[in-house]
Amino acid sequence: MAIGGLTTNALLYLDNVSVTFDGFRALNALSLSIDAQEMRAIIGPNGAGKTTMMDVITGKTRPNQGVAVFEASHDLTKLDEASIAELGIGRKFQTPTVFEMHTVEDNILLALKTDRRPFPTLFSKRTKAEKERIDALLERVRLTGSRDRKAGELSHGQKQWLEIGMLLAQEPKLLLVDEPAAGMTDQETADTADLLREIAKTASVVVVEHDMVFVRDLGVKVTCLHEGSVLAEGSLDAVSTNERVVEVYLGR
Amino acid sequence: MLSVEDVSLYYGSSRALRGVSVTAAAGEVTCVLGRNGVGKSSLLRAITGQRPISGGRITLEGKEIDGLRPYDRAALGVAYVPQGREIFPLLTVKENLETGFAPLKRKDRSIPEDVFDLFPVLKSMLGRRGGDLSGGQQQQLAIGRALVTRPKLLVLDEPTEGIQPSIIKDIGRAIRYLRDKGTMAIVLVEQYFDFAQELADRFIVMERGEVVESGDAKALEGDDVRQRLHF
Amino acid sequence: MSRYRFLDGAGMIFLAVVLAMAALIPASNLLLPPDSWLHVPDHMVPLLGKYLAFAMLALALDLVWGYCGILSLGHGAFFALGGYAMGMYLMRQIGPRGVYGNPVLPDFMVFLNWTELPWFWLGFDHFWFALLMVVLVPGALAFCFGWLAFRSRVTGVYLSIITQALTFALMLAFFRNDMGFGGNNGLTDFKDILGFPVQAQGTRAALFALTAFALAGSYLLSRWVVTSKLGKVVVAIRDAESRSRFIGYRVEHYKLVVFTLSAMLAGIAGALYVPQVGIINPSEFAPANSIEAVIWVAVGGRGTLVGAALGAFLVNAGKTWFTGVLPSMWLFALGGLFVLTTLLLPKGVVGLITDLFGIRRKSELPAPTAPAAPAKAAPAE
Amino acid sequence: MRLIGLRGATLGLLIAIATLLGGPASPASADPVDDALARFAADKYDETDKAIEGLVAASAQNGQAIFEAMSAGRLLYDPESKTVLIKDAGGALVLAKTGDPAPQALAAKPLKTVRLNNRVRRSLEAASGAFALQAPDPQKRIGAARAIFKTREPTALPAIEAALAKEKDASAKQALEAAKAAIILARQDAPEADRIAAADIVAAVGDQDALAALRTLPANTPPAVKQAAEAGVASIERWLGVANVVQDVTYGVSLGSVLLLAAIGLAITFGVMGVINMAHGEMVMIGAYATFLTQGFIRDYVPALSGASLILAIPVAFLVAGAVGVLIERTVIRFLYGRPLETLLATWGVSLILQQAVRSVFGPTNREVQTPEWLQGSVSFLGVSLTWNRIAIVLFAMAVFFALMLLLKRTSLGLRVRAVTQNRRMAASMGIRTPWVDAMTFGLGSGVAGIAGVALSQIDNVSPNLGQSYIIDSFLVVVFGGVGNLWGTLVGALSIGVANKLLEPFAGAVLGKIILLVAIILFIQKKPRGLFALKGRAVEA
Amino acid sequence: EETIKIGILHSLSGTMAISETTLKDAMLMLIEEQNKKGGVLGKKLEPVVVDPASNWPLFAEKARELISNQKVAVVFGCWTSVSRKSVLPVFKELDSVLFYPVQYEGEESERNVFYTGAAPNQQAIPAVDYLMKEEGVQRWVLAGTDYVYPRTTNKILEAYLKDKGVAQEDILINYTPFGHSDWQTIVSDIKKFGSTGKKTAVVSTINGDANVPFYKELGNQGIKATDIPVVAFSVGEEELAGIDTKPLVGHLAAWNYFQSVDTPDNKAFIEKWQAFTKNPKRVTNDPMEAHYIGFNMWVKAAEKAGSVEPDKVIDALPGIEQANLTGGVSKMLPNHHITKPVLIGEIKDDGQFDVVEKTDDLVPGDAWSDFLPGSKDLEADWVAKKCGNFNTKTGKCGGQGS
Ligand SMILES: Nc1ncnc2c1ncn2[C@@H]1O[C@H](COP(=O)(O)OP(=O)(O)OP(=O)(O)O)[C@@H](O)[C@H]1O
Ligand SMILES: Nc1ncnc2c1ncn2[C@@H]1O[C@H](COP(=O)(O)OP(=O)(O)OP(=O)(O)O)[C@@H](O)[C@H]1O
Ligand SMILES: NC(N)=O
Ligand SMILES: [Mg+2]
Ligand SMILES: [Mg+2]
Repeated sequence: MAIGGLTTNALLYLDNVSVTFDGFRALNALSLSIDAQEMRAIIGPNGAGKTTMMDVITGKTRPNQGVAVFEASHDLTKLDEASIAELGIGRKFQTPTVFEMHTVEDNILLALKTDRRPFPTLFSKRTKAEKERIDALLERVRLTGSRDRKAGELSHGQKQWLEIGMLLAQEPKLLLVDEPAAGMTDQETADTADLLREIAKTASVVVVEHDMVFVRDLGVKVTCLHEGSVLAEGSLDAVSTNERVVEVYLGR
Repeated sequence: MLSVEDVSLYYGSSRALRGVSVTAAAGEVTCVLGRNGVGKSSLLRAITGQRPISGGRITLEGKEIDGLRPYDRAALGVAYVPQGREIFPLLTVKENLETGFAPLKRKDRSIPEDVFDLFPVLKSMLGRRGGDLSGGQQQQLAIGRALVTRPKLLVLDEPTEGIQPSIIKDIGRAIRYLRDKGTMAIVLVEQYFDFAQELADRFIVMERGEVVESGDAKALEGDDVRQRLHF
Repeated sequence: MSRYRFLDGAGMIFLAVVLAMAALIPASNLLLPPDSWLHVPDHMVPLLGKYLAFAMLALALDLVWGYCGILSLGHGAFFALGGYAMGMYLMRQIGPRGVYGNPVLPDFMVFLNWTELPWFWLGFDHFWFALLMVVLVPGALAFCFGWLAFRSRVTGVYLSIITQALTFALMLAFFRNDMGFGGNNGLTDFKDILGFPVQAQGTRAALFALTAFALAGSYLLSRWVVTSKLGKVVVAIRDAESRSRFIGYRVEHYKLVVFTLSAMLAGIAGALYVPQVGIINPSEFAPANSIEAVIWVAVGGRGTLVGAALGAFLVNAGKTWFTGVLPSMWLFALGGLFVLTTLLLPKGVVGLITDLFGIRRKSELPAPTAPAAPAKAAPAE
Repeated sequence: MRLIGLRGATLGLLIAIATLLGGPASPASADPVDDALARFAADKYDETDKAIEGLVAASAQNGQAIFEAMSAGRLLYDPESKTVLIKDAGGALVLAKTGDPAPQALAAKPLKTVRLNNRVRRSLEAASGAFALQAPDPQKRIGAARAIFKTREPTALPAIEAALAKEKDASAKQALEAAKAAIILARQDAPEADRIAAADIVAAVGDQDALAALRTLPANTPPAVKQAAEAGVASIERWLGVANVVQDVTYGVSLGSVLLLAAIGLAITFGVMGVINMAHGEMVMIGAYATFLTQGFIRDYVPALSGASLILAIPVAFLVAGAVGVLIERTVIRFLYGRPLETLLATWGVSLILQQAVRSVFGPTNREVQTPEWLQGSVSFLGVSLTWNRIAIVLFAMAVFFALMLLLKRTSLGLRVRAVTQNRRMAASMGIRTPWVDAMTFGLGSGVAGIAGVALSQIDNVSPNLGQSYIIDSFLVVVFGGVGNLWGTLVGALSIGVANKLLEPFAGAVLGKIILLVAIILFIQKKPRGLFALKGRAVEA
Repeated sequence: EETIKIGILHSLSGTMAISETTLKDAMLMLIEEQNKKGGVLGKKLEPVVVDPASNWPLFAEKARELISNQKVAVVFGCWTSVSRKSVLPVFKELDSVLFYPVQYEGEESERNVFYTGAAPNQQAIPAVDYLMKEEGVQRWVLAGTDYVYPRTTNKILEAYLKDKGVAQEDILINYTPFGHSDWQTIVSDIKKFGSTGKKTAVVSTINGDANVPFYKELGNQGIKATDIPVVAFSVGEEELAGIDTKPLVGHLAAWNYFQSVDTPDNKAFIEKWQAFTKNPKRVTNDPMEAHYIGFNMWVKAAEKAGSVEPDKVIDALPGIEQANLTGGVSKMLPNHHITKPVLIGEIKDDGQFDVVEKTDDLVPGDAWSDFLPGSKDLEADWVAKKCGNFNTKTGKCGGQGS
């Protein structure tokens, strides 16, 4: 299949994507490709355009130019958020966003992969399988004890976990994870890395993080963005010795 | 400078702080450590007056401040860098910084050059709306904004969250610089252990709303504290 | 599914009360002698019926506002449209008994020299057709309006204000005599419904009972909707619309379903209202009426269904009472009531009741809890 | 028929003028004047009419004074002796005929006032108007010439020509020429060429009256003249077509300014602070009542300032409405921040209370707010006439708008207001005294609404319902423009105003408004956050 | 002590409070007066005031409350036609009596209602006659608020004017919504319409709130009464109290009563009113006089019937005479309308009217207009025919139907 004159086997393919806000170029002819079951770490200075890139992929922001192709056949720049989610792209936001008025359990329930149309939803009954899955997910994100609390009452870090749980519940093909380790202790960070590696066995994952320990932990290919385009790509060691990366990002 | 004694705090009927005590002295960094949800942010909310406390005492330079409104505490020199940044989204970067003028005398109403030295990116984005900044840029703005008020007590809630490594180093340098001026007491909540260890003069570790360990910087070197932060 | 029971305590009580009213009030009115102290006087029956119709409107509104976060300031329009559909049926039933004695044309048409019934009046002589229109017309309008607005992601006050503009435009349109709905005077002087004289006490009692049943039915329907998974999705949309989208819910479809359903319920309420009060006119479309409906919901307790109905009942009963005993001061009383409710009862009357009787949801916290202690300091909130 | 009577009066008048122009009037015999004066005492409009006619015909020496007294309702008569008297501005009685002081005996009698109706008033105007062709003030001469242009009274021709001969002032001369042309155009006996030339002159005047003059030619007018007239009609109509659009737009701007004024306070309390302020209209109403009270106070205690009472009402209205606003904020609104929907309920209650309070104190009926002299009347330019009070409202609305803009954008109060409304808790931690800022902001919004009341008192009812009639439009304007954007409110108000006025001529007021509402509903689909929507992630945050 | 209750059903809040509150006060005064005279049939009268709040369904509800709950003997109330339409079925059902004091569109005659305001033939037509005769008006603007009273009145006037040979192009009809406040366009249209050389007048059925901005615009755009006179049917002393009338001097109104009418009865009435309201500047108006007449007729009828029972009073009322305040004697007709003088007044600069014309005889109110095709054959007669819509063509009761 070809969209925009491209032929590709990549799960996600961004080509020449630019985004401009009032004259400011947040993304500048960005091209990137993620394979199926690949995990990719994205690093880059604050304001490099990492979150904006995720916005483009999930349909929140429309690029001024370029294409974003998913599974070689869907042009994401033409779809809305819900359709993109339905295609199997899930996202965790930089600042945790959960359904604050719902219980932790219901947050997971709502995220479970099911028929999303109104009428099937109206008539749906919770199955045993669903219940088990919810239990397992809650266990996984260590919120079993808080399952009946309102999500709004959770602490910052707990919300991060809950959001990861919701992401897992969607069983997406591609996970976009924006700074999952922010506000977590070192132990939790390591734990998150384990979780992501596990997920990556069955799905593709794009992780944005500033925590180099975490990124090293992941042990995957790293892309460094700068001023809206790719500055360096490769193993963490290779990227982190790149002069420019040190200069604009890591510091001395 | 700051002394928190036996403070309790509730959210509705759930208790987030139980008799927490901590002190912070000028020219020192006091680090608050602990896992998610143990009450670190709640402690800072108690200090800044964002949340009422239900027991205990908070004093600043000997003066009881726990009954004061947040703006009165700000006038006494308490500055707050909250978790989640809380930038004024529709104000420009410059205007965000200028909100810090409120507790100042008219003649002091200028943005200290330090701020731009520490965070040059702010200078280049003065006219952009705060809400449009990237997460890390907002974090820098939040710290810069707190500094505009020329605080005596600077309270930072996970200031490195979402910040690129080079700037974390800058922030570390900034905190050290502020500490070394010797006039400011700093309370820092931090999950990033190495960072905390590097800066802390004293620390406390919290668990379930209580202080379970405290001491000076040396104590952080052992594995003890690290252990506490693990599951 | 233990936590969202289909019927909670308040719901049971509510249903019991409404159904008891449906049975007891007509019985007392028709069977007991007028001097019995248990007798419900004749004029009370349509009055209570009106309150119940308003309660149904409030219920419909709470469905969209309380659960879906759509603050409709134009729900009166759907109510009025349902009312007009019923009014048109009742008008046609007058037949040659109008003042001009025209067997086909309602009086106001004769008097404006119309010679033929306009096409949109055709069919309204059949009760089933009118009934269909009672539901379809508000439903179709809500569907079209909602389809446009939700698809374009009009939300918040923008949505509220265009719903207000909608009802305002309809009010002006129905005011126009050229529209063929009787202009400012509207439709009135009804005689029969299904062959029974509307003014007969028996018909009144039957209409009342019907309204009570309709209210109970709408409550059950609404309750079923909000306790279903769709109800949860809708609440999720209310609290974090864009998050719901990223999970894959088509927000516009959900809103449309609830909005249309709500408009249909409002239409039925309007249809039940008209034969009991005896007039439908464009002022039912007045924006202030819709705002008042919102206020009933807020007074009773938004997002509780029972509260909405209770609020409608209380405010209207209060209004009846105040306008009678304090004719030149009652606005102080009503206005004061609204202010005090907001300040003292942030969760409405139902919130107060549940707080008083401790029917609150248990809150499980990981940390041991202690009773809420009074705040020592009171910082700015 | 009455028209004939009218003509007669004018005719007599013009003869009198001709005599006046011809040289010193011959000493009038006492009889006709006495005759005429006696008719006033008949207390019949017909007789009064004849009296005026008679006075003019006799060129009564005191005529001008009598006419003036008459239109001011100061012409009296004694029903018994039929003596006619003038009560002069000072209240002293003088004899109408001579201007000599009246005998004491008469003053003690029950005197009656000579009554006027429209017909008599018209005769009176014509009578004094004809004198005006000779008036020293050129504006008065122009007015008189215009009046003749309108009536095209053929008998006025000699007077016009006489006046023309003496006229020095260019614009007065032009007006007289036009009047002369209008008469000649309609005259059967004038040469064809003159009439054609006259048609051109009349056409050049280019207004509705000219159109009337060109259209109402006698049946047997020669074709060439007719043609010239038709050409004139066509050119005027072409111009009037343009003028109509100009007029509609001008009226639209004027309506837009009213909407702007009404909405601008709401743009603060609702747009900036997020309070769904249903009591906004009542703040406007309070401003209007403050104007009423201020005027009354000034009238009673410092009448010297009467002309400026409206100006003085502005600060009063601002302070009164602002104070009420602060009171409401401190007692009600402040408990509701973060619960915007509940402000709807509470402010609705407040609005009911305020309405009833005003009704109880001032009564349910309208109160009269006067329009100062300098705001009365209208100006015409290019065929569009706009009343002074509307012009004043346009200017005033703009002034208020820009002052407010400056306040919010350029002062530290403005910055604090915006900070508090965007994040109240954080603002407090920055040292901003949020309660004070909240009270000031709500007070400011209410005060501005009060100022709007001053302006609206000039064009609308000052009644307890005043506020209700603006609340819906105000919300519509603020939302249409984009909440939180003052520019949006400005552009929103003006565009709604202009659209409304462009629709009104062919759709009518009712349908026009319906179309406008539907258009706004559809427009919001295109711009779901209003005309001047804020964009970017800052908004979603 | 047993009393006779009198219901007063006038809006004290909402849009109509501005007009109706005065009528409530007037009724209270009349009742107080009557009680000083000893009441009716030896019993004191007790007013029962409720507030239907300008809300039409609430009118019906309150009427029901007054009649069935409070057991009032008679109700004085309503202003707008829609409020009257709303309460009609209630009065019929519960068989009570309503006195309706406001000029209205006619086309109605109900057994339970007594219409003491003007029917169109007692206000509109005489006003137009006056303008034609006295001012030579040839071109007409019929401007009204878009509801049934102006619509009907204008329909009648249009038919009447055409009858008198006025061409279609010389009639301009314009409707505006309730509370219309921006009159720039319409006033300037009127100006244009009036500048053809033919004498033009405006017949205004503009209602309530919209009048003040209308007259203000008129004054400011410099349309003087001598250029284009406006004759209004809904503008009285009360409405003018809110306007600076100096620029409006000479514009007209047609009513059956003006405060300025100089009769001893009127003088006494005004004095009592001003004393009752403790306001020496308080004005009186036409609907107040209508209540004055209606109330006194009801008292006389009750005394004649020896009972306040509605059925008896209804039968007793036709034929009752009551001196009105302008010097004539009004009579209740079998069609439940009354005879009234028609007065044309010009606005004076003190907000009062100068009566410039008064019909010589009292004009009987006509329930069914002779100028509308649907009603010209209808006639109301509750005495002989016991029918409100008797068809003189078919000789049957029941409208046009056969
Ligand atoms: N709506 C907008 N208007 C103007 N500038 C914007 C807007 N949205 C984003 N930007 C700018 O675009 C740039 C990219 O932002 P983005 O959030 O993608 O950065 P990031 O790489 O995610 O940074 P961080 O690591 O700090 O989260 C930033 O400089 C930001 O200020
Ligand atoms: N607004 C709130 N309402 C109710 N409970 C709350 C609220 N905020 C926090 N809590 C609860 O109080 C406890 C302490 O929260 P706090 O935010 O102080 O934790 P923290 O130590 O800062 O955690 P993190 O590292 O995740 O930010 C947690 O259990 C949390 O769920
Ligand atoms: N009857 C009237 N004036 O509405
Ligand atoms: Mg980011
Ligand atoms: Mg925290």
